[in-house]
Amino acid sequence: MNINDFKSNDEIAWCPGCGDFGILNALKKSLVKLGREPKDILLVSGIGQAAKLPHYIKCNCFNGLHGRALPPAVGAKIANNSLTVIVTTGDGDCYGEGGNHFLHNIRRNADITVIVHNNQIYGLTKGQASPTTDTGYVTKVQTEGVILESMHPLEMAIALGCGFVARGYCSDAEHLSWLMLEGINHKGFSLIDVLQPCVTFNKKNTYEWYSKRVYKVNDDKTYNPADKELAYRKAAEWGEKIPIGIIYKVEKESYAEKTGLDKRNVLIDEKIENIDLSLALKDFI
Amino acid sequence: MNINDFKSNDEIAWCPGCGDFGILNALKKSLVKLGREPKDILLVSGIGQAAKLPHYIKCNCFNGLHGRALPPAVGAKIANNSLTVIVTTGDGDCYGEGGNHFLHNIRRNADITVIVHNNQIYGLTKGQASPTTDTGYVTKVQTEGVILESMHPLEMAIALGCGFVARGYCSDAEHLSWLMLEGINHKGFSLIDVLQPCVTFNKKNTYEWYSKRVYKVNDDKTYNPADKELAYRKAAEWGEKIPIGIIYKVEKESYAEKTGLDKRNVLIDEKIENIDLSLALKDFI
Amino acid sequence: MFPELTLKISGEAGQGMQTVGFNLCRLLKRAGFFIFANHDYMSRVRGGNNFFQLRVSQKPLYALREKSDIIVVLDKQSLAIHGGSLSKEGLLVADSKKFNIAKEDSFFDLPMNEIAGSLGNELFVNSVVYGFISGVLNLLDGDMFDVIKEDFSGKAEAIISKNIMAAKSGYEFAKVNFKSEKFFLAKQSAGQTLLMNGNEAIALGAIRAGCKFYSAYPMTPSTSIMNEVAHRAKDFNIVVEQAEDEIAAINMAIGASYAGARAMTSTSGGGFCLMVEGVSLSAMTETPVVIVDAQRPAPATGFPTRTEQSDLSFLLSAGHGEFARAILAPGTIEEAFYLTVHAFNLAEKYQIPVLIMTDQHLADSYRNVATLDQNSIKVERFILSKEMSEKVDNYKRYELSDSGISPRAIPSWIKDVIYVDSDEHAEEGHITEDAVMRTRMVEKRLHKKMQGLISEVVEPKAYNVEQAEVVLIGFGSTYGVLKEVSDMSSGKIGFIHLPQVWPFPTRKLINLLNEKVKVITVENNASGQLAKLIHSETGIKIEKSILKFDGRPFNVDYLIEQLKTV
Amino acid sequence: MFPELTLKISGEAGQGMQTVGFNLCRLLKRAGFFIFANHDYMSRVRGGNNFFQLRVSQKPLYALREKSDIIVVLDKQSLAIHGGSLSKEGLLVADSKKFNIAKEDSFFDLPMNEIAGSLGNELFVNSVVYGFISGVLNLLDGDMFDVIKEDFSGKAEAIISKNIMAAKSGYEFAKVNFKSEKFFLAKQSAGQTLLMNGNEAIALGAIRAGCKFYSAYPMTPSTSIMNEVAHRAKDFNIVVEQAEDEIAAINMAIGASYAGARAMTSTSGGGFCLMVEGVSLSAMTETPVVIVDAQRPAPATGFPTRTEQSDLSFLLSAGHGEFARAILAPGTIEEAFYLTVHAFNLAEKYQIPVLIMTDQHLADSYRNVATLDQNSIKVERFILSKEMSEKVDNYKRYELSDSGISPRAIPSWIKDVIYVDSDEHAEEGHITEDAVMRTRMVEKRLHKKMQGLISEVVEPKAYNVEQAEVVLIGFGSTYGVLKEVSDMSSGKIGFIHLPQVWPFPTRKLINLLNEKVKVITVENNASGQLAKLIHSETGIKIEKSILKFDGRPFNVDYLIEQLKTV
Ligand SMILES: Cc1ncc(C[n+]2csc(CCOP(=O)(O)OP(=O)(O)O)c2C)c(N)n1
Ligand SMILES: Cc1ncc(C[n+]2csc(CCOP(=O)(O)OP(=O)(O)O)c2C)c(N)n1
Ligand code: SF4
Ligand code: SF4
Ligand SMILES: [Mg+2]
Ligand SMILES: [Mg+2]
Repeated sequence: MNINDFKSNDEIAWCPGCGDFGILNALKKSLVKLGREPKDILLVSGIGQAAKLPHYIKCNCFNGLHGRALPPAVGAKIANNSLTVIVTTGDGDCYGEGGNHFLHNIRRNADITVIVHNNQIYGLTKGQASPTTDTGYVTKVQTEGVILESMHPLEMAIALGCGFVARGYCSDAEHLSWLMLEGINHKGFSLIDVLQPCVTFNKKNTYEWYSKRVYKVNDDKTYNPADKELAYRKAAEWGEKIPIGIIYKVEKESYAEKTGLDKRNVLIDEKIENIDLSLALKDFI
Repeated sequence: MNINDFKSNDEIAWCPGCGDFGILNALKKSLVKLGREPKDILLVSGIGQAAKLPHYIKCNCFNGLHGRALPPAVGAKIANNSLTVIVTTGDGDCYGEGGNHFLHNIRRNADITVIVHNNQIYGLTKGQASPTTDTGYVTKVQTEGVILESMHPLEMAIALGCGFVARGYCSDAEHLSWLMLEGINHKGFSLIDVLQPCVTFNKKNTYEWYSKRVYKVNDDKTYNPADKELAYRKAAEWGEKIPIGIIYKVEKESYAEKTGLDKRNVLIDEKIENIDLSLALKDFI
Repeated sequence: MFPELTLKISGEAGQGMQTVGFNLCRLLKRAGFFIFANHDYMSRVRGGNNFFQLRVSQKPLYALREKSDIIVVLDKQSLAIHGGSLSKEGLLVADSKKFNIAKEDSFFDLPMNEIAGSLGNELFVNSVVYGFISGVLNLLDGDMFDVIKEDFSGKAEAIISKNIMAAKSGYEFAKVNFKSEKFFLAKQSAGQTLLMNGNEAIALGAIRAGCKFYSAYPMTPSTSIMNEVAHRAKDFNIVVEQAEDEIAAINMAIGASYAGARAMTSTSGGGFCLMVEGVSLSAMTETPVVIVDAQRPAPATGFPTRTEQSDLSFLLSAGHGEFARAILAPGTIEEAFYLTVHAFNLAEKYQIPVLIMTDQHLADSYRNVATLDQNSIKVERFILSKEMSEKVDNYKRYELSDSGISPRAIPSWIKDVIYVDSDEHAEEGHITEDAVMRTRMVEKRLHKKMQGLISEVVEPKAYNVEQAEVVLIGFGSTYGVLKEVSDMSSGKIGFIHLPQVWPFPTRKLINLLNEKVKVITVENNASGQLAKLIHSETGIKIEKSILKFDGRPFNVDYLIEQLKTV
Repeated sequence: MFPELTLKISGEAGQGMQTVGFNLCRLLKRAGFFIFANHDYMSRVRGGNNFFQLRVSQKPLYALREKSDIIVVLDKQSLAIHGGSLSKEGLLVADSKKFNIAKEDSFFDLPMNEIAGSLGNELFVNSVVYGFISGVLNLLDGDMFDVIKEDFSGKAEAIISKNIMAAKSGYEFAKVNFKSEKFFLAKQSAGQTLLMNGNEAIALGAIRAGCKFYSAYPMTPSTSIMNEVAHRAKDFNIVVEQAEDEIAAINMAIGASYAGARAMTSTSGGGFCLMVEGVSLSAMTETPVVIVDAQRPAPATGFPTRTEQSDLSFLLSAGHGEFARAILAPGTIEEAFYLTVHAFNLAEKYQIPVLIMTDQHLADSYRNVATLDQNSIKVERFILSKEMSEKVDNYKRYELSDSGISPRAIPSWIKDVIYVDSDEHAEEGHITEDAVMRTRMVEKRLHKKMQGLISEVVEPKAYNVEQAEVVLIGFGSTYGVLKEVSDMSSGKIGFIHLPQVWPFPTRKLINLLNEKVKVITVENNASGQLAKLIHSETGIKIEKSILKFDGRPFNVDYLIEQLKTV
């Protein structure tokens, strides 16, 4: 596989300079390294700028409803356990409208990788607060500045028992593509929250703002991502310093393992034309 | 106020022995202590056994849709900031169908108290797994036993920045009614997750099961509920020992304080018959 | 000897009326009778008043009656609630001592609690009642005890034998104290039949149709479909996943379907509300999905455990925007089975959402059916098979075509990738903003697919319409009462049942109703939704509708009574 | 001198066409002209092709035209896309150097980027274009600069003065290089008018009606209603809360309404799908709520930024079960305002959900309107006032009454408590399972309330229907084209606009259409939903519908063209 194998013909509709480009490139890189063919990979998204990504890469693409990226991703993964399923979603898509699916799919632990383009804003709908918008930020709806406490997706994911909790930064493609590959290779629900400047609507959390703050947590070799308490502490860091990298990682049985899907015939390979109910009907006699 | 002031005429439809009775009694006790009149108190619920509670007490009652207890509670509180608003909901109602509202209303931090009757099962619909059902528990739908990781509402609430995170046990009415009163008096979103045996459908988490395990965390006077790391650790305890009490408590500005609602005319008291738009219309000239 | 009998067992929720009733159903079925049974229950787990109704006959049955010939009350308030519904010659059975009720001539005193207590536990009361009724009906034979054994299979030996003793005691009490033979049932042979309710039939239909992924959120009265599929999931390599909410349920199903699995979800009206955006997604992405709406009285939470047919208008246009859909409305257990298979075929063929509209009455009512003929139905696939997939090149998911249907490939089977999109898209599946392409795509999803769907609509079933003075029309679960009332009318009343309400069988219905003067819709709703639909689709104005919206199903006698006023 | 002009500014998203266009609108309005303007944009923030269309005239305008008299292109592809839509004598303006396009006779070369660059920044290009057009139209006066100053108010002095210089340069370039006077506009005086779009009018209506709680989730094209209310929230003591999803939005609004505040939410079709269960809750609990569905092309995500009227059938029966609702469909800015106030009155009077159905075209199009008369509308309250509350005793929220309306008390104002319930309930608001009570409650919520609603339905607006040869019918935003086409027809074409589609104005419409031969619905959808509704409610079969479902609004010329084929 090389990068051209993942080239899509669709015209990119993002603003020049948007952080989404960095995410797109990193993802392509990681897919090259993954080595699977485009036809065996499925990208699923909801609606938003982030959610347009699957069109810009040559892989299978299910671009569903706003907030509903995770359910079809998990449905597809269950139907065909041999697919590599990756979700590209936004902070609004995943943590806002889609919050309930985020919550429960972490518990479900299907083997999917969820990349959240976290630009701390609703980009596509022109700049309302998202769940991760910093407190105080003024928008046309939040005219006095955001008053809700901004959400802490990483802490939440840890609290929910997510086995792979990471944060990336779109401008560090090398690091991000490494994270993505780690996430894809992790068995179970992998969350990668990616810091992504929205150059048009987020005038606070800019490239400069992030670049000044991010540091790689895994550079510190003593950092043990399996230590939950440590992970909680790291995940809560947000201010002068913002950690990126694998914040928390533990092995857990995936949905496929728990249901035995990994050992059974892939569901879509079952022949269904002549299923025989005779035995079942006996129960009704 | 005395307990009879809160007596409702409605016939109770719970199973004899249900843990919900304990919660009902504890709530009445705490309301007596609170000292407000029934007319100034609003109980809001969704649908489920838990959600029937508001009918069994004399207070205002908004018994809404399954999973949707929190939004109308917050809407009502905003409309009339002088109401004491209490939500009585189930583990399915609040953490399952209603998960997204749970998540974002913690962030919103309106001054409401949320009592979750956590029987670790869907009672009213006859015994399917709820988000908090213990792994392995067999039901008619989860025929091989629950495989999803059970949800940790207290850790989640802490992760989301909830200012009052508590767990009660329906059989300890004294302790529970104390918790409720503390919750009501806490400014902001107060979560009280209540262990509640469902004698009909939860054959595992019985009175005996809980009674053996619960201990009062606040009995240990060195326990500091403002310490987040400690709180995380306590919240995660679930097994031989289960802590009840105030697990986490910090003061935060409530929604009313942040919006200035507490200082403005109560919304429903505004006269609306003759609102003058003249000034606003000038902007369009 | 009665040509038929209706039996009612009433008590508080949790007293086990359903167990007694269901055991009697199985006993009667094995004895060769036809039965129709229904459990009337409240939205609570204990207390209140629930009752099991069981009608038994030598001929096939399709509906309930108003009055009961035998009523057994397990608590005191049941006497007040149900006493009035006893038929003229009927038998009312109660335990006067337990409930401290003065023995009256009008009821037969069965000290069921005392008998059960003497066996060590009042819980055996159910088996006492079961035995007693068996005695009154004269049903003693090996089956009587087999049924109990099966019911308690897996339980401790002691429990089983105690229950058998209880049944025996009940039986003997009847033989000794109730001397009349008037309820004796003659041995019959209906042949081997299946005892089943509507939800079980739907579940079996789904399994037969090759449903491999089933996601749903519990909601009465749909939940037992999920239970039944879950119960058999392992045997048929199906995954049943309880979703976190109905939105997830339908979106998971759509995802699984996109990946190539036949997928289904089920719910009731309130949950269906939450699926509506997903219905629209299925249509836009052209991903098949089968959805069951097991209706219950609404709006909002309504009557969770009761019946209604008030979602018809809603389903006809649920979802924003315009697209083709099919709506099936089975009227019997058999239809529930066959139409569910058909639903999967249609959904896959047209790549659309197909709705199965049922209701609590059909969902929960038991009947014995001759059999479900597995061979008369065909499971047809409308995807590019794995073999065909190898030859596919330059695949475009939404290729324009005359039929509106684009060949559907399965991800990973073809070498190309497959883009699907909820935005308006061009043929290859990418977002477009083009006006011309938009118009074509709307025509594809709406007009063209509708044409195909219309050409294979399941036609109305008409009985005795030509000669009849009055023609009744219904859809879904009213089939039973319509049929029985028509059968009893000596040719005066005919009826038409619509197993499919969308696309509407316009031509056929116009032909059928041609020049008929008295046409009456019979509907479990308050606004005559079917009458409205007939009017809007055929231009025929229905002058009269018999509507019932108290949460209870029609019964034969009620309908006859209503017809008298016409 | 042209009696009217259409102007188009086209470029990529983010190039500021809307700013130029909107500034020109304001300038023209102040100069006393009537305008109609519309921004056609893609669902992206940068790139693609967006354009601003502005029609100006000495008479009030209500719709768009097909061709433009002046087209300014800000990028290269706009030339290819829009060149063809230039009117015969039209002027096409482009920057040949910047885009390296050979100068052709057919277009006028404006080195806008060079001029802007010479002022230090190509960003000033917008002001150059603004100035240039002002020159071509001969609009120089103090207002020309005032408009810029206001637009940039709050920005640095330097930026303002540079932009003014840019405008001046553009203006002068026109004066020097474009000698023709053919686009000169004569001074006019339309009097003082308000420049407003449909969403702003709805927001103002809501504020005027006393809306105190507004919760919504952003969704194009509804979001700007929320923006406008939020912008003024402080002044009017309103709380605007962005909900976590649409389900929360409607349920919060219902909660606020229960507590006594007038409450509203807004969304587009996809979000409305998620509100449907809440609509049913509002009906069941009898809690007023006002909901705006700003329609866009569907299904699913569809065309987020375009227009359609395809949710009509959906809204008519959205929600499980049966209940009364009202659906309003404003056709103009003025109607959007007045009907929004009316919606709040109706919702509160009948304690029901009231839907305002608008669409992207009405939502985003600007017109100048004479004024919004605050005094011609009455805000009426239908609750027990605080004073009346003192006397209330033994309060029953759902007291049965002839009108179906029970007096509505506000929690904490009366001394009793108030129970409301989404389950079926008896008069005092507690859950019931009673069949008789159920029937009464359905009649209350459905039949009785409908009777009242029918008695005060907003009647169809009919223009020139008696004499006309052809009568056009529409609802919502088609008002504009219907009116203009009718006005231009010298009496041959009449039209009927329906500001309220439910309850349907059956009697009035039957009277109006009585014996009319040629009746045509004009609809922005693919299935003729209005024609269907008319048929089902009046029995009148509409033979012809002119349908447009490419995501674009009708314009005057297109409709005339379509009518020729009839
Ligand atoms: C049901 C529904 N509600 C709302 C919308 C409108 N909408 C589209 S994208 C979006 C927010 C996107 O924010 P985010 O997920 O953060 O993505 P971004 O554009 O910032 O990358 C919203 C509210 C929709 N399409 N569907
Ligand atoms: C939209 C919708 N989905 C599903 C249901 C069915 N339903 C009613 S209560 C309930 C679960 C209740 O569980 P929980 O909240 O734990 O309450 P409990 O009965 O255990 O106290 C469900 C699934 C419903 N009423 N509405
Ligand atoms: S609006 Fe923001 S997130 Fe969207 S494409 Fe532009 S820069 Fe990126
Ligand atoms: S089913 Fe369980 S939760 Fe419900 S009332 Fe009975 S014991 Fe309580
Ligand atoms: Mg975002
Ligand atoms: Mg529960």
